Amino acid sequence: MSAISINLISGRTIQQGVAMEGGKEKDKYRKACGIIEMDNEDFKKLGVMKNTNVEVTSAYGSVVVKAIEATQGPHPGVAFIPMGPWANTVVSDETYSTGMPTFKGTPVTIEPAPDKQVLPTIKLMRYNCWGEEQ
Amino acid sequence: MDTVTLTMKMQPELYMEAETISPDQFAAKSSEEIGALPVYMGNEHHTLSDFFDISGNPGKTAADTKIVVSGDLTKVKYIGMKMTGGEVEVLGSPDMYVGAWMAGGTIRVKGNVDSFCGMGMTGGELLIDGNAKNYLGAAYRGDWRGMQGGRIVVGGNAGSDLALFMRGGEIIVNGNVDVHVATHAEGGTVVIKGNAKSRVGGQMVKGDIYVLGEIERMMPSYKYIGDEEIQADGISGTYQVWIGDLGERHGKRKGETIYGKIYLKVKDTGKAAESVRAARKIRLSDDQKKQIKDAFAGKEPGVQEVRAFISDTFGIDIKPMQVSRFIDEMRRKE
Amino acid sequence: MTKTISDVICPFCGTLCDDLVVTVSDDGTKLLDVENACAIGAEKFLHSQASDRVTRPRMLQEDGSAVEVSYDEAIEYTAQLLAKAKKPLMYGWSSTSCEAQSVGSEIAEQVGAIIDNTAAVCHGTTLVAVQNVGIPSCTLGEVKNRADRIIFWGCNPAHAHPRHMSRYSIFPRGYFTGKGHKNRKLIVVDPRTTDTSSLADIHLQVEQGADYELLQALRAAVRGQELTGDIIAGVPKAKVYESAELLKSGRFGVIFFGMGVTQSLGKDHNIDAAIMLTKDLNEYTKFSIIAMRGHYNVTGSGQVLGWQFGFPYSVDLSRGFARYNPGETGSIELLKRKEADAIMVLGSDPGAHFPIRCVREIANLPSVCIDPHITPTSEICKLHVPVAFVGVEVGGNCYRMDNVPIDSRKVVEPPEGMMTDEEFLRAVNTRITEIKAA
Amino acid sequence: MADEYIIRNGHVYDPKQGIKGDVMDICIADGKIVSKVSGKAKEIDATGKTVMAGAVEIHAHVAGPKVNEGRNYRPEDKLFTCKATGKTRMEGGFSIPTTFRTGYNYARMGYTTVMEAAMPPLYARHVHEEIKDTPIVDQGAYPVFGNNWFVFEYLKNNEETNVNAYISWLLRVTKGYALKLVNPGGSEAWGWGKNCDGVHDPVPYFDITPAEIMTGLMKANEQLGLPHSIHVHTNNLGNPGNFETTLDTFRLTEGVKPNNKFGREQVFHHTHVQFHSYGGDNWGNFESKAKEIMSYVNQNKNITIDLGCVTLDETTTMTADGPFEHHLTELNHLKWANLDVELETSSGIVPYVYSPDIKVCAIQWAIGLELGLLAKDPMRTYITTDHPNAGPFTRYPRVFGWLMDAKYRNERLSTFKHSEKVNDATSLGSLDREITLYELAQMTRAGPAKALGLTNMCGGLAPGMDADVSVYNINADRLDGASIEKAFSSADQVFKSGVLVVDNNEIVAEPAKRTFWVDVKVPENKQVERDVAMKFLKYYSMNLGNYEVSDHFAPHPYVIEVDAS
Repeated sequence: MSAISINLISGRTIQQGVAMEGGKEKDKYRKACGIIEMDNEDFKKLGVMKNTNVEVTSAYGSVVVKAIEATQGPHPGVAFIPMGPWANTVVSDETYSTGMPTFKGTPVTIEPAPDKQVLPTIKLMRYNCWGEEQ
Repeated sequence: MDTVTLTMKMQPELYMEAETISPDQFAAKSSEEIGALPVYMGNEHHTLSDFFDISGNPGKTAADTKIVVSGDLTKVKYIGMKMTGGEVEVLGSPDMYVGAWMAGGTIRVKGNVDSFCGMGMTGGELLIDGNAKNYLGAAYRGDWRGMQGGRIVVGGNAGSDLALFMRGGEIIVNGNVDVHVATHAEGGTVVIKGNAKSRVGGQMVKGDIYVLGEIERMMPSYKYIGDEEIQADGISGTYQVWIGDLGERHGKRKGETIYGKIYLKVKDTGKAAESVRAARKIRLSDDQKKQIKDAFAGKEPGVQEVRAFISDTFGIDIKPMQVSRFIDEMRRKE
Repeated sequence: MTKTISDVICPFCGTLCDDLVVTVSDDGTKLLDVENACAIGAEKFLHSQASDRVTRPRMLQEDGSAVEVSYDEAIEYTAQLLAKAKKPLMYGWSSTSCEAQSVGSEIAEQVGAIIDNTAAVCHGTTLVAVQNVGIPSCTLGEVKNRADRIIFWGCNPAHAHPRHMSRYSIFPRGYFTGKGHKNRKLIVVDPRTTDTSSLADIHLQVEQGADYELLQALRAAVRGQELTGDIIAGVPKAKVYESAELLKSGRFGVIFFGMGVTQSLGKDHNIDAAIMLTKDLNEYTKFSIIAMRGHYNVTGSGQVLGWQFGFPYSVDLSRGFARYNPGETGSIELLKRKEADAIMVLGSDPGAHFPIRCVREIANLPSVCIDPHITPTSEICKLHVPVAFVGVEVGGNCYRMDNVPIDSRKVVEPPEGMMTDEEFLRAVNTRITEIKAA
Repeated sequence: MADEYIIRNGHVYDPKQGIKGDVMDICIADGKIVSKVSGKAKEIDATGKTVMAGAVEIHAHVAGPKVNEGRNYRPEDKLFTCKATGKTRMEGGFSIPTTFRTGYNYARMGYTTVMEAAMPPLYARHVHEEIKDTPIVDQGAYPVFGNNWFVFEYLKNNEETNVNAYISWLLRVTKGYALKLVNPGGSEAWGWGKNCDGVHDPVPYFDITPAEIMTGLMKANEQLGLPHSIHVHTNNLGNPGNFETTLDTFRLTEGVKPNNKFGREQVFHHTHVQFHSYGGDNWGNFESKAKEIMSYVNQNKNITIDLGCVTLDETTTMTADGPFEHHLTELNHLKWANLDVELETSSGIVPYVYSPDIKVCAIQWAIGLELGLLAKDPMRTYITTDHPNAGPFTRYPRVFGWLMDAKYRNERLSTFKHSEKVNDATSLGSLDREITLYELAQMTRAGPAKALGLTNMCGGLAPGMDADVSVYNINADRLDGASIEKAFSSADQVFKSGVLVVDNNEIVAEPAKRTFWVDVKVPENKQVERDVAMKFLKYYSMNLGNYEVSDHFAPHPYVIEVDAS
């Protein structure tokens, strides 16, 4: 097991859309968005099984999500977290003075974190904002 | 020339808009009148004297008025906006829009400036000793008339969108620049003495860009047409000449198509072509790493922040990806 | 007995489908079924029926718990917060009606606020690009009736706008397009293979963040110019030329683009180049370009702000007249730079969709969140005001991604005693007038 | 109950009653002009001032999708043009002002009725939303018919009753006021990147010509007896040599007689004729054909026109003539917005700088004024700038100055960079006519009101009419250009339906404004109902059930009912 560096993008998925409209505080939303989609090749490099929790870290923050195999692929070297609080914990807030953060194209490192949990929405928010206990 | 000195005595709670700090506004006024000039903070109106100690007297006209501003100016916007003459000396690092739409006179900033400085400038000189952020000498949103005249000199680095929609005048950057240089330019000259990244001269119709360092990634819509012996801001040498942007429309003069031109300095080794694209990997020494760690101890710095620090302190530019990894490394070691 | 309501508008995405059929109970209090909607739209309608829905305002306490308060108290709190602030930010507006947005503008004028919508993190850079180079565009019906060349650039309608391809872009048969899908050539530009790209005739798997280079190369190729390099932004040069020829040979083409370009490196410049490509192609054939707008009424907010203040988003009213520069007055910059001193959020969820640094700033400011549901934003704001659900429990005008206005319908009653956002805003506006007069 | 007012001792100009500057009092009660008021009436002293009816704008682009796109895509139009007023809603914009500024500025100039010149039916809801947010002035909007697929098919098949039924339906569901035609056929051709350059060029795939479209709709308009005639911007706008297309268009009206109960005498209104009066065959030998155009207009009483005067400003052009805007962006390379609307129309927007240093711009300026000065019947020739195309409406007072003061006009003419070439290409320098205050009232009040079929309601000061009144600080003794411009830019007092809305040059009230629309009754027509249902199902992107503009978009409607059943 070792850390890998990868380019992170975020965006919509239909599961994210459905879960979002069904209630962001619900567990379904965590399951739809608290994930990172990676390619087989990248799984091999990382040396973990699919559906393992990983810690994603960028210059902007760090978050635990579940690594799953990309449903839409292949795209080695590019990982995808659906738009939502998990992605936003690590995406780049650099705007180049356009007002728009760089939601797509943040360099991140991924490390296995099988013992850490993917936080539910509200807990994640509170932890991120006020450092409340996990 | 008569001088008025403004010394900041109170930090504004929010950001402050002070377009009244301009020789045109000060000229022929008493110091009471100057002190009563409005500054704005959010939806509140204040006066200059609420925030600054004011001494000295202005000249009769803008041209014979000098203003010296000092203090922590990081929350002061619009210094020297629309000025037409005289001098402004800024002893500090002001926020956005320094010298925006200026038409004449000189502004010298001893520190750094934020974004949108020299926007829509038509004349005069804007001299920045430190770094400038994004949209330096650019056009206001939607305007096809960016910088049209005058001169901007940056001692350090400049950010992205330098010289957007430039139509005339000259910008010299002694350090490096970020992405998008002279996009949509239809005239003017940009000299970059350090390195550039990508999107140099994108959508340029006309104008000249000189790069004395390297370009990390040349636009695929530029074409190399040969070498020339020329001078750029007094630095002579062999330069590769690239024309473009071939994706853009171009006018003709005397039957000949006029392109935008990028002049890329050929290194003393006689090589330049490889410098395009080839990103040289720079390693930080342990000592340098320690300095950076100390500088940001207990903070959560962004990539650009750390990168700027590295560039300022050690004079080297490393790729954001590398900086990002370094930050990760720092964090993991904590 | 049940009632069936047809021609119902879906308040999810900018596709703004207006052919839904909704079945409700005879007394109009229960929504029983939704037909014709995509999975997301159906979920949105059904969510209004959730049994655990919050129906009264809640105030966040020191210990992190939430205490129910009356609407009157919520109105007072909101009015005081806005009236006292020096530079309040009023953000959101994309999931509400134009009528409510209009009241929001009145409040913003009164308190000298910055009013911004979700274009800030969505198609804001598109609007900037349009300001720089214009936009040759058309309505979605034109695409249906005429288009034989379709490009999806940096967007994935199969996931984000599920009915777009069947209603307007790929499958429908229109006046001049009787053969439907068969006569349409599809190019998808995406760094990933996606469920949309799998339908494409050509998939340009662009290197992530290099769309600008690819677009300018395409433009040069359309002009018959030689390109530098064998691989252009991850795409073989030959494929760039092939794509250019395919585009020029069509009779009517359209580029749809999304977050893949607005949020990647270059941002407005990517769209700028895509618009210029469209303009160039009009010298050979007919071409249009349409932004795949996200929220169902983010376009409407841009329209309302446009006719009232002259700018589509990030409008700064603090000086008594409207100013605009998203790199300064945009919500992300304001929060990052700590320029605002209070925030009101309505019809959006920045808590879930802003970068973490900005979310933290919201959590630290005096704040109000007006939203029908519990969201990450509602949980970090000092006050959460639940309101009736626009497009389901209250009607109002909305604008589709091609700026076509459609009046959304009320299909079911909101839970008893709940205010609509328009009513709540009017009450706040009245109260602010009183505070300012005092 | 509205206040009573008496405006004392002003010089009154009212072509409706033939009053030419007589000193008299105007009385207002219950929102109407009355012959006398009670002792409680508030007095306005208009001694030495000019009193006219509220002015009527017959053609301007002030509301709707392209206007708003123009606003949104030109932030630079708002740069340094805005100030805090604190009293009214915030105002912004120069060439395309916000809705609030639009309403206030018209009111400040003494305008009280403003027609939006082009409403795409699919976007009617948007137009009405903006009208609702434009304070003070009464408004109506002209839905575009000239590139509509239903119209094409019915006209091609000579199905007159179906055309009439469709017109009636579309006016009702869009809450529209009159039939607008823009580049008939050409805007549809633009759907394929093509155009119709002349009135006999067939429309691709539809087997019909612009001439047939114009003739067909003109006849339908008279059969239905609508208040306004068809309102036309013909083919080939803005091109050298296009005056022949314009004359071809005019000739289509020969022998057609007006039929209506509204006192309207024309069967055809041609808008912004300045853009249609060009000679030469390229920009080098570009010249004025104002004389040829006006000699035709002067002789044919069934035609009215408006001028479209160039004001020499940086402005924003916008029209439902999609191909023209593409042509323009190819000329000036400035940002181009285009919007094609399914089954109905197209449109485009391009910023434009009318520079006095450019020969063509100066000639265009001259042509607009020539047309006005060559008009023999001011009741049929109306002053416009085709706002914002030839210049913003806020420049009307300057145009009045040029028309009313020959010296002022000639000073401008002689200081152009290419003034000699302008003199060669136009006859403006030889025209010494000065429009009088009475003629001005004809060209801005009584005339447009009559052409719109509103002659008994507005544009005049006869008892019983709506009390729309403007008081200007000027009189016949001092009609120099600068004074004219100053006085008409900012009226001393303006009344809208009896409410004092401008006092001492400032907005003081914003009463409810009305939306005018026309409801024509025709016999039930199942065929058209079926056709509409079928086309919506197959070709529109919106459901028929969501197309009609519901009543809350026009909260204060004024519906003009016409019975053609």
